[in-house]
Amino acid sequence: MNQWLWLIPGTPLLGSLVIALLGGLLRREHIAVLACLAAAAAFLVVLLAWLAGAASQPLQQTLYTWVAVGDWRPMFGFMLDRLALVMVSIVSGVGLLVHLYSVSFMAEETDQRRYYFFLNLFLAGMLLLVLADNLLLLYLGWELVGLCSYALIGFWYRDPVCSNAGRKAFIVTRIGDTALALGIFLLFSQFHELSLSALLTDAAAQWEKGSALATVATLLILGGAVGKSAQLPLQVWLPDAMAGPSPVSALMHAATMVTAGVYLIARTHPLFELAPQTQWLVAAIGALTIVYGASAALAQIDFKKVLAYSTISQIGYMFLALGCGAYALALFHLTTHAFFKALLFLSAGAVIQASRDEHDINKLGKIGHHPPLARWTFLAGAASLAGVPVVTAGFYSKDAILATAWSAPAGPLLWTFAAFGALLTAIYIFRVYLIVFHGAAPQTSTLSLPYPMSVPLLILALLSIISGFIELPEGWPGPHLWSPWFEEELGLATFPSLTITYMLQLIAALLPFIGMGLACVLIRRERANQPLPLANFLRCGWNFDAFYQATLARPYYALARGLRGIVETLLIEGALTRITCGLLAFATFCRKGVEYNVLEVSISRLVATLRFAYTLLGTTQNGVLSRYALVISTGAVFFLGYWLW
Amino acid sequence: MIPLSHSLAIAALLFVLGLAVVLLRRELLFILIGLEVMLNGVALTATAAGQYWGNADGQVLVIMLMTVTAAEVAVALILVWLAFDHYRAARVEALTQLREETERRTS
Amino acid sequence: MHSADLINLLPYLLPATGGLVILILSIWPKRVSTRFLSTTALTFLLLGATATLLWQVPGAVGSLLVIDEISRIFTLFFMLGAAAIMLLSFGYAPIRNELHEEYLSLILFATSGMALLVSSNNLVSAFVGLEMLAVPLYALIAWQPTRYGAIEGGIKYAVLASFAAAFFLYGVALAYASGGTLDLAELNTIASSASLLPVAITLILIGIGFKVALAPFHMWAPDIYQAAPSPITALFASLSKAATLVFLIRLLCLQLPLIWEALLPLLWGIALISMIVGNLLALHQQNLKRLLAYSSVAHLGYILVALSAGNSAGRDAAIYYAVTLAIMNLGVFAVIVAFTRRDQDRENLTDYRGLGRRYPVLGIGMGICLLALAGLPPTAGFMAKLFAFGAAIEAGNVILAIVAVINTALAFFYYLRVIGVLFSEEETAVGTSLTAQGPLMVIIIAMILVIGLGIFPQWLLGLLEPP
Amino acid sequence: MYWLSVLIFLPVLGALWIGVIGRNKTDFTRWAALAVTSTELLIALGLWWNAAPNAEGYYYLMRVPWIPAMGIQFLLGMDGISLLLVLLTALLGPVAVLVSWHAIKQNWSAFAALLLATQTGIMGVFLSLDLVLFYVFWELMLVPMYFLIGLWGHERRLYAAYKFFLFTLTGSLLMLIAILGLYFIHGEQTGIYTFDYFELLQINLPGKTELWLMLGFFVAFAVKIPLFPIHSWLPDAHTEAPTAGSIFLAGLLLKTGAYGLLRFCLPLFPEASLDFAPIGMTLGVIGILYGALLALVQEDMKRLIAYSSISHLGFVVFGIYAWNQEGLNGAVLLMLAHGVTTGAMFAMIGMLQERSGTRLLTQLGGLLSPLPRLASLLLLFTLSAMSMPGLANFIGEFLVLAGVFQISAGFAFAGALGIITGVVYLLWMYQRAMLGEITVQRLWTDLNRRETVLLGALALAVLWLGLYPAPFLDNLQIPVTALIEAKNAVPTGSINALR
Repeated sequence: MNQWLWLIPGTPLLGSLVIALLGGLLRREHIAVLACLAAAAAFLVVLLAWLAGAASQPLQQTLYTWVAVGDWRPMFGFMLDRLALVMVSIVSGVGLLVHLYSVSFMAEETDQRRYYFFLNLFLAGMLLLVLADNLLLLYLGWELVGLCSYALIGFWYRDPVCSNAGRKAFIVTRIGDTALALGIFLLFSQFHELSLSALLTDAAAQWEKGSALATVATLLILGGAVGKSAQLPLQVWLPDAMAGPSPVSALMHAATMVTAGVYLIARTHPLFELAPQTQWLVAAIGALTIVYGASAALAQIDFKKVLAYSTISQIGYMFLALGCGAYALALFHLTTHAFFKALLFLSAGAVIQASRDEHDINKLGKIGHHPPLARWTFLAGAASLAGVPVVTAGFYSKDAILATAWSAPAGPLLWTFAAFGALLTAIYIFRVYLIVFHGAAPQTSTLSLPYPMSVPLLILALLSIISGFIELPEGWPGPHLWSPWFEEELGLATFPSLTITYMLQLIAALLPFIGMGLACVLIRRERANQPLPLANFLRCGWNFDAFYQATLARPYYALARGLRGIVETLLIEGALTRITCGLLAFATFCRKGVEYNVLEVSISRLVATLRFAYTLLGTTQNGVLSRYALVISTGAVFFLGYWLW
Repeated sequence: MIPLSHSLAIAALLFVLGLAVVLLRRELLFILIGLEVMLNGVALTATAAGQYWGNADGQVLVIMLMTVTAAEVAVALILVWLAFDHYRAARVEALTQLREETERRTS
Repeated sequence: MHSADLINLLPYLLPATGGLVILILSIWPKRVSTRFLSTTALTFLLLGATATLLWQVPGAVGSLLVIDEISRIFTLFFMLGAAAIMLLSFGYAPIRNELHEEYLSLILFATSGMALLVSSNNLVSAFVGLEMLAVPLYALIAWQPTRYGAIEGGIKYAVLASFAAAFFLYGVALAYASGGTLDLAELNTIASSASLLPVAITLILIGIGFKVALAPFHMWAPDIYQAAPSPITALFASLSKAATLVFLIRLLCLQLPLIWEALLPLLWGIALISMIVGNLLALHQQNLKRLLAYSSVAHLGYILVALSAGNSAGRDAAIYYAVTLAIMNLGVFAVIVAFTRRDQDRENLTDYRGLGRRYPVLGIGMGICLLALAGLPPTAGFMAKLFAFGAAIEAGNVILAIVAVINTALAFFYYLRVIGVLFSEEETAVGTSLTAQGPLMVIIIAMILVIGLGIFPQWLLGLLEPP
Repeated sequence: MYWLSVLIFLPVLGALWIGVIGRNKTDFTRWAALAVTSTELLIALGLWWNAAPNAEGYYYLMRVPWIPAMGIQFLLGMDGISLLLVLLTALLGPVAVLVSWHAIKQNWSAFAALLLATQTGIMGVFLSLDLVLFYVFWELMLVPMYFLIGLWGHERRLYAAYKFFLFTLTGSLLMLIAILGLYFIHGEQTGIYTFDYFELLQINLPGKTELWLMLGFFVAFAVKIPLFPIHSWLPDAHTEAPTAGSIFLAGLLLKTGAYGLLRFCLPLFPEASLDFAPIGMTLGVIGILYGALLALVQEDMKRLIAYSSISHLGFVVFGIYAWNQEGLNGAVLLMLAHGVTTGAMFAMIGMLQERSGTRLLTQLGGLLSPLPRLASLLLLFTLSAMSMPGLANFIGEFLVLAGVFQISAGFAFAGALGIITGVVYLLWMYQRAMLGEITVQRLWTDLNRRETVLLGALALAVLWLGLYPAPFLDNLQIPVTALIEAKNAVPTGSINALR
């Protein structure tokens, strides 16, 4: 199996190459089929890898020497350990489903060649990222997925909103990427080595716990992860990225690409363990982002933006787990999240497409004829997202994170944030569900989805429900497959004492129901057509009724608004705009000031001086013979004077 | 016996006198005369030095000088005559067709 | 006088005899065709050139003339150069119908004077050579007096050249007064004791400086370049300058090294002024011939950069530079002659617009010669500058070398301007159709020499190498 | 090895051939020029194939006396660095011919002759190891380039051509002085007067003199690279030059400056260069940021790429003065990558201009749908220029920054900022040109076969350099090690004289 490893990223890459080079010769439908085949082939190879025993013994393959500088020769090589295996499975699996879904979803688009090219390329890049055995190759995949994200967000490039969103996504993540690159430089300058296994061993051997270098290096890596995973403070690009097609949002901006940051930190966790401060920072960022994302999602009226903020918030849980040292649990939540969030996006996409690209949830609610399958699958995803106890996968993964957060430094605080986030999650997702599917119009539609769309939805819905059963919560009887399997690579999470754990689990189990209830109340007030007290919220489209205002407390509302208004708009957007404007102004100043005024002028000064000298000398040459003779004599006098003197 | 330095001084004076004529007068004919005076200063130097050193080189120099100058002046006079013929002028100010015209060329 | 002396004298005698023969032919009762006259003149020149090959080197004619490799090469060069000037004259429309016998004989006399000058070992013979060169030129400048500025140019040159000759002669007389001899070799033996000798040589330097147009004695040059018929300007710019320069080199470097050393600061100063003044004045010049006059001033400055180094490298560089400068100028003026209108030269640069596109061979030839003047490798002009600046640096004159380099960069500006005009898109009216073969031949030969000497400078350097 | 001289003289002979018999035979000239440049490329590839280094790392050497009196030789040598740059030069030859195919409307024979003559000059610069010979070629390449800009350029071509010529010339004349100074000092020390590079490497200079001589060389190279205050010729020259001229300028001429630093500045004057390294790196970082900043506010695409070249060459200088394995390897690799990428970008802008008649970003837009092939290839090269991993520029910039990081993290951070700004202006350019609504309605024709083949070849080169640069880097092993040895040989006490 070792020598076939390259096929995993290789097949989608081949697919994209074929589409790029020969796509002109193929019909539209065939391009889609070709892309699906490429994705399916990658998934098949992954399955074969499972069968070949990758789960017990890491696979490795080195293709060739990539760079040769002195004695440093990084290889183009792959490593498939358990961490990578899980990631590869999710990426190729969800990727395949999204490809399938796209066949129908994008059937009407004219420019399928570009779409599938980038989709396949994305798959290749993401698989490369997780398979890379050195940081350089990882960085290649890292940038490649960023590029595909850019290209696909801006898929409808004629709309400036789309291309701007793509550019914004690329630039913001590039800021994080540069931090990551600097981190790589730092590691390289310290160890002269970028191979992951060697690097991590060396670091553990040479750096003491808490050393400054480790802190700096991990901070820089964290910068990259934060950018890619849309965490505070670099989350601004993700809501805008919803301008892309829904399958793209499902695949990249929910299931796979945005979790690359989580993967990166999990992959380099030995470094983070050397830097406890950074690790705590990871947890803190995660906790803050949970509340931020959930509260912002509360106020959205755009269907997909709710899901985008939800993604931000959910990845916050993963960061929280990472920060608490529960890498396996982060990965667990990553897995379940990949399923239910992809499901949510895909069903939302189906709903939106059925309603002629209507994104406003209120209008969607009024339209009322959504495909029933989409409704039920959305409900499954929503339940999983909200963490409805026992029956959904989201409950198991989120609950474990909540429990482990308690035992971290400042654990109760982190836990409070996370639990509060869970409550908000339940509120916003059920609010959306109720508004869209239990809107004014009765649900009468019998619109059925084509197979390429319905099959992925059903598979994902199934996974969203059952995938949690492989790891039951701490202290419960039943299978505990996940954490022990990862123990060798990622270590075990710590939990508080059993009593507290049970308590926490109880609270976590209650939260979705409270949230659901609150959502119902929220919706009822809305149906009763309670007027909104603040007109500007209305203008903003924040459709909250009086009940919400009264009971769920103004502070939260203010906080949500504040988070959106102050943090995002003012601080980050504002700062970005300021910086951009400032840079532009400075650049213009350089062009006008330095380029023209200083450099050009100094040249023209020089020219003018020369011209002046020419004129001066020229006027002496007035054509009068005596003048010439005089000059000659003067010269002679000076020459002879040299001897006298 | 007059010392060499005296005759050299006289000759230098003659040379400078001729020089002054060339520089100060504006009539072409006077300028030519001034040139002749300068050359006479040279001739005097050569003669005096020839007498001082007691060899014939000085005289040779003077003879050559006179011959060549005669030819030179002859040609120069023809040119002056031509100038007078064409321009009705024998002053240097009239002969300024050829000059640097800086003020016109500003581009 | 031995027969060997006679052979040695042949190169001087032949052109002069040629001049006399042509003058006699002119009083021949029957009208002699110009073709016959010019063939005669060319024959005498070629014979003179051949005669130089018969020289036994080193040799001497009495104590007046010294015959060595330098004089051989330059005499040969002058003979061929004069032939080239004649070829140019036949292709030069404004005076083509005025090519009387006197014109040819004057050129022959001037050639004889140049030959005399480069071999002089005696101040008297140098003076004679100088005047034999100068006096025919007075007449040649004013040839066909109805041309614009012809008479004025003639008068200016006659008066100023006589003026400068007076300084030269005064220097000669003073040198005689201080040393009692006019023989350069003998003067060298008393150089250390004769206090007046440096002053005398300075006066001679002024005279020579005028002839080669060193600043501040350069002011005649643009006017005369403009006034003279272009072939005669070519004679000025290339042959006459080279001859005088070689005499200067012989005087200072070969015969009176002690005086040379004493004069170095002066040479340094002249070099500096010449480069700067020449380039500045050429910078915005619109008249091509005046531009070339000023650029020649600058070039003489570069040559003095080499001479002011005061070492053998400087001397060789100056000789090499003198030859190449002459060839390059000859090439440029050949093109000017070829492009001339029926009745007058093209004066302004604007008159040359687009001609290089229409006549590519002439255009490229001129371009190469101009770039060589600017000092671009791999032309002879570059090698000359390399040797010259190298000599300066070897002598430690780094500042002078840097000034020279900056001036070179400055000079590129105006040379490129000319080339740009030549190849610009809009064209001026062409005027005459160019049929003259003479200038074309000259420019092609000049082009080959400029590039050949640039790539293989040892052709020339090897010849100058003392055995 | 006489093949080296074939490499140099083949283009110029081709130029003569075309110039003499090609008048008014446009079709013949095109194919002849293509044949000559392709042969050149084949020869260069053959030399690469057969390369076997000697002890000093030189694959081929050729030594013929030229002017023995002055100790000037016709000394050519090819080591790894030269080999890579020669390959680049040979590669861009056919590219330049092909992009000019229909773009040059008049006087094709003269154009082709000048193009080939430029190639000769550049080849000579990369191969000569005698300082006078080097100088000869260094100047020689300017003249045909001057004419290329001055005769076939755009509106302000004469101004641009003058500026180009005079800037570079002034710098190089100062280098001439330095060369002569080196020559005489070496002659006085050893009694052997020679311009032989290998001999001059043995020279031992007093501190101040070394610094001044080094500066003489540095100024010449800095103008060519170009570094910050003396860069102002470059945008003008690039903007006004015809496409092929821009390709040669950006792809090759700028590289000669960096090559000069590597070949002459560092090994000949190790001590002074080491003292100078902080200043060199500062100039590099100023170039990176300044170029990137100004590229952001350009409307003219060519000008934008010109400023981006300043930025990229800043990285090269950065790497050179970091002076360690990664920095030097990265600098050379980045030179190659930049040559290919920027050459391709200029070619594409030329094609765009042929189609739309403008290079102004304000007048372009939405060309992705009518010109999908052009747009996607432009995206590829744009991505390469913004150092997307897997494409050409990435490894070079990565190595440079990794090298710089070992010297100073602050410099590396500033350089990394340059990468971010690079993304900003390149994406902004791409978006304005290719995305959005079409502003001009006309009959658009996508790339034809000639253009596709040409750009496809460059795209392959970009991918090769990005995905498998090891074969190129292998060539640098010996020369870079030699450079580092030269640095290590500097006595430790002498550093900090300048700081």
